[in-house]
Amino acid sequence: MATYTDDPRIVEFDVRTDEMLVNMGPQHPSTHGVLRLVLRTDGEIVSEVQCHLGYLHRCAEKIGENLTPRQWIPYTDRMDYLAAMNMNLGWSLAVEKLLKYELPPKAKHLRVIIAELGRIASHLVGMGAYGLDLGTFSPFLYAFREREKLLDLFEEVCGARLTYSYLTPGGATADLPQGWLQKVEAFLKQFEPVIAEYHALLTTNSIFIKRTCGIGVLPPEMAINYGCTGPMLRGSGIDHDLRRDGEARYTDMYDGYAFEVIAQKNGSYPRDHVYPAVPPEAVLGDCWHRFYVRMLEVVQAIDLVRQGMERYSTTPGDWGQPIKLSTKLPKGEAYLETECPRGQMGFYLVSDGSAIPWRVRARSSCFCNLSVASELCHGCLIADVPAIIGSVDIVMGEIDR
Amino acid sequence: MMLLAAIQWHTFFFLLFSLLTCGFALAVVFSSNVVRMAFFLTISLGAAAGLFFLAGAEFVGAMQFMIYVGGTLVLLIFGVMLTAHERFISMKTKAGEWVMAAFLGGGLFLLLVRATLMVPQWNAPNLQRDQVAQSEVHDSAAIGAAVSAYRADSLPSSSAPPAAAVPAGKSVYLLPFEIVSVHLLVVLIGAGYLARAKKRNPGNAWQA
Amino acid sequence: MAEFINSRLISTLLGWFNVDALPADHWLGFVLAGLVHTVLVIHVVAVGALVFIWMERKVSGRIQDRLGPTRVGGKFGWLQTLADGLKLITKEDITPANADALLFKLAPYVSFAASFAGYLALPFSDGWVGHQVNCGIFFIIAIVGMEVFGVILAGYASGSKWSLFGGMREAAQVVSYEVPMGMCVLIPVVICGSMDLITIGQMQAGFFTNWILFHDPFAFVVFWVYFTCATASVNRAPFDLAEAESELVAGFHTEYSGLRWSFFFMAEYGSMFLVSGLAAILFFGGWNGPIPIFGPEILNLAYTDAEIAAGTFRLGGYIANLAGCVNFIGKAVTGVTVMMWIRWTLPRLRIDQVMTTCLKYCVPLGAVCFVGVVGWQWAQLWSPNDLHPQQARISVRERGLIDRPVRTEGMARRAEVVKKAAWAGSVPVQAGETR
Amino acid sequence: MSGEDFVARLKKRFGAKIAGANLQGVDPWIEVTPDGLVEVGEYLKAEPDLRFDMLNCISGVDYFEPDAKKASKAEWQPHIEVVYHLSSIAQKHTLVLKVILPRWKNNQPGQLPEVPSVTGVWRAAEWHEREVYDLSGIMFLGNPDLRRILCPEDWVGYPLRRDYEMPLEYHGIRGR
Repeated sequence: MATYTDDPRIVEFDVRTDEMLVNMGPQHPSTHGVLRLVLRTDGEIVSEVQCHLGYLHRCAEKIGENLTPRQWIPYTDRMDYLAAMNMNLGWSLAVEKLLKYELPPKAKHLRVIIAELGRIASHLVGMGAYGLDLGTFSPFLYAFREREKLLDLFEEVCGARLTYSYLTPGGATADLPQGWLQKVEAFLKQFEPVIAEYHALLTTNSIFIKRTCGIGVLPPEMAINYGCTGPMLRGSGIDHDLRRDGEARYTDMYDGYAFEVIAQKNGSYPRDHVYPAVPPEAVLGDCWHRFYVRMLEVVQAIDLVRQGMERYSTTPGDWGQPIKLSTKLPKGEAYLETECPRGQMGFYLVSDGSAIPWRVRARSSCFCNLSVASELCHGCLIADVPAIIGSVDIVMGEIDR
Repeated sequence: MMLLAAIQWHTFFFLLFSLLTCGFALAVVFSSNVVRMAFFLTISLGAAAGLFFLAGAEFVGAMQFMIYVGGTLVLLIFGVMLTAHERFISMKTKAGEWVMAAFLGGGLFLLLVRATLMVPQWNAPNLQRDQVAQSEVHDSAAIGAAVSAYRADSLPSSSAPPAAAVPAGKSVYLLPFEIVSVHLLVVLIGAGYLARAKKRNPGNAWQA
Repeated sequence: MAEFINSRLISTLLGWFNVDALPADHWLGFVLAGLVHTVLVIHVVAVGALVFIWMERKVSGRIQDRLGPTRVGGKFGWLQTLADGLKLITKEDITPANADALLFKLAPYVSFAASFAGYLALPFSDGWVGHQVNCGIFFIIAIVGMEVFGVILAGYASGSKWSLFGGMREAAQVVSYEVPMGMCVLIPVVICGSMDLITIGQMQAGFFTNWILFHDPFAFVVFWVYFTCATASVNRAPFDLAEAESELVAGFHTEYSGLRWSFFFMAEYGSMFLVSGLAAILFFGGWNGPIPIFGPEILNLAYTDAEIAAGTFRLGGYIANLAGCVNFIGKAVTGVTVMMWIRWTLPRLRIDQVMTTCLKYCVPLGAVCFVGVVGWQWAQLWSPNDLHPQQARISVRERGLIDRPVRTEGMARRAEVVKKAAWAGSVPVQAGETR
Repeated sequence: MSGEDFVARLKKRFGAKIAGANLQGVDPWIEVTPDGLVEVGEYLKAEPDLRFDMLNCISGVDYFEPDAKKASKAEWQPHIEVVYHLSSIAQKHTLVLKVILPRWKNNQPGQLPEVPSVTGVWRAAEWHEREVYDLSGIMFLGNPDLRRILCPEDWVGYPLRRDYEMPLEYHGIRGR
């Protein structure tokens, strides 16, 4: 049991034990896949965390140099396999940016519906897995009950439940089936009261608050400096969301949609819905706020899907046929970032004029979010390490590509 | 089946528990692995508690279990665990030390045996079997009396009026016993505190 | 029990072959009685563990909005535990390479023995107890404290850093939670004036208002403190640091497999039932049902004191005790279900939060409630227990204490106070008369 | 302010360190010489109206054509580029910096080209530089611990280089 004196430089340890190098992972149940953490601990206090990556590296970028952009779509699914739709969207937008391809308006609304449903599904897994990290099993099953319904909806659209390859450069592989929108509306209607259950189960649960408030506090300037994006950034109070502040090609998908960026602006979160209050122990930028931002984003995504559905059903025109398999890419390069559930996922595309790109690069959001984990875990207890890594909500497929 | 009746169960269990106590006490001495020593000590003291139960003193037996084995030995195992790293685990004792230990141990043992044989009642020939009470119900009244300034082993008869029941000058062992245990507690906590190390916390790389 | 077997059971049996009856204290009766007692107690633990494993799956299923086992053997998948048991027995018991073989093999048995020995003094009904230890509670708390040794040894002997962490955390937690648990257990002892579980149970006979839980507000609060400490000392629910999967994989029993692992499991469920059984006796009146159906007012079947002293057997009394036993097991099982319910809803606490709850919340609360109860009794304040007392409080207390001629001035003074006190019940107690 | 006068402003301030710019493409970029990189970075981060406080991505792009026939047609000489994508949270705009390097240091194969590390300016660079070093074989001077991040520590060769040959076997696993 370490006691903290007022001078942070001196940390007193109860019993002098020599430092121990403890290995957590790569097959550790709480590290969200194959991440190996080497903790330098003194008794229970962790003094340093080293991440060892690369266990899930599949050379997606090297393969990208031999495939045409549409053939590379399945590789983007396997990066962040919990939000595959958003990955496809990112890659399609980057290719369209290089081609300067003009997208029919109906396709934009279709993409908004699909991307926001993908965000809900991804945040559900993030919330459930975070409950697992803190030791409670039930929220995980409640989360997956709802996610299953979402996956059924995706299965109707594109036949797959996890790696969809549905959104392609030029639009999507197929239009939304008949009656699908009514099913989405039915799902959303029964999903909204369930969110109150999740808040009761975790967000306002006193033990959850004790385990997450004030743990892994990420100051705003450190977040920006380490390149953290998405809920990590907004959890530290920075008002930045690519759906509003991103590149023109990405933001005009969302123009006309009423939504507020979920971040604590001058002390309070947006009040467009009834949200549980922020507990007094919560410090801006700690694990609780990151979790809270994700939960509010789910509610925001529901609104966006509803607005998208109205616009989709009222705009005439073609839903966006995919581009030809071997369209020639103009010489040049393009880089575009989109707001994925875990952060900003960027795709960099260099082409030399042929149908096969010269170089393909994927900027992973969790890659930078995880790099700050060692700073956050400094001086915390061993039990806090999964709590912090869980709040970062990493997916190893995206980090190792 | 008749053999069953012939066994004096009471002596059988007495022998069992005493063998356990002494056997594991010796095991503690002869074992080289620190953690095994600690565990054998637990079994030995547990068997000693069994002896108390056998003698019908359930309260003292439970007390022995609770205080000795449950408290002190857990503390001892904590100490062993926190320090039992590669270098300390197995301690080889040199031959010279064995001789010294045997000599000292033997001397003390002989002194002890001599002292026990001098007690008149114990070597009286007619120690009948049934004098040793089976396990008829005792109660904690004696303990209560001892706490309120009475000698536990010789309570005054009921006829004496309560006021006179507190004889002057009778010494009561319980109070010094309490003081010693509190003293032991203070010493242990002090040792724990002294073992703390002041360690400079290397400021995290970001601010430095 | 033994005399009963000798004089009634075997004699009637031999009577059929017109062989003369056995003397009451024949050794055969004692051996059989001993056998019956041990078998009963073993079965309570073993069958209890089997039922609880199945119940845990069902309860967790219901809480997580799913069904739990349904197909294994019959309607509600009740054979699921048998399947688990067979699987565990047939699994290979592996000993890791750098493990300390002797201690590694011994640890599960130490843990199970400690948790099983506690049942010796746990009364299932009035008089139905393995061995009526005069300081029953103290004995159980002392013995259950041994369980921590099994865990420490398992943690150390498994040779891996992670299990050492698990072992150390568990030891720290259980040892520190014994202090508040001891304090909370003291309250019923102070109220009933005796550590003998049977006496405590008998004190709470009659309507449920006689339960110690309703004795006074402090006793009520102490029950909840006791239940938290009990959950912590058995390593369940929010306090299950030792096998915190997310950090230490499976804590101290990571390296165990097969039968050895199931012994740890049985030890956990065994002590869970034991601790909830204690809670039932100490606060919920043990074998006394809310309404005394078999008591003198209604069916008047229960044994009277005179019959108990004489040790005569009566079928009505036996049925009353049987109902008492069902009552006790019902209450203990409700306690276990609440523990399971808490486990599947709350996240886990961190090691230092567990310690803070113990040292900064449970211990002071226990101490305050102790002073409160003693003050409540000393000041003779009204207590719900006096609504319709089954019998005078003093009469059941420490039989030995009342009959013993010894009158220390402290006890004498209290006897006078009792005589005058209103709550002594309608029937004045004459010295020496046994109620 | 448009691309040209932004480049002119940088040239005025850093002179030869700004080695050129390409403003026609979808993503205009500015080329910086290796030695001026850190200085330009600090300037871009410090300037109140620029405020490029977030380094999004560092990528290593290898321009090399193994077979001679295509090599003659390619209109660039073999070289390797390190591309820095920056963005500003406050000002909501983005920028691309490029550093052009020879494929091998003074053209001896096996000597990795060197670039000063920008970890001092943006901490996000630390892991990105380790990845570019690991996959494209570029030495970043000053990176706190330049180790391979995705490939195993003892991997030979730099996979994303165009002339990379998959090893025959690695720890007994057949490569080709």
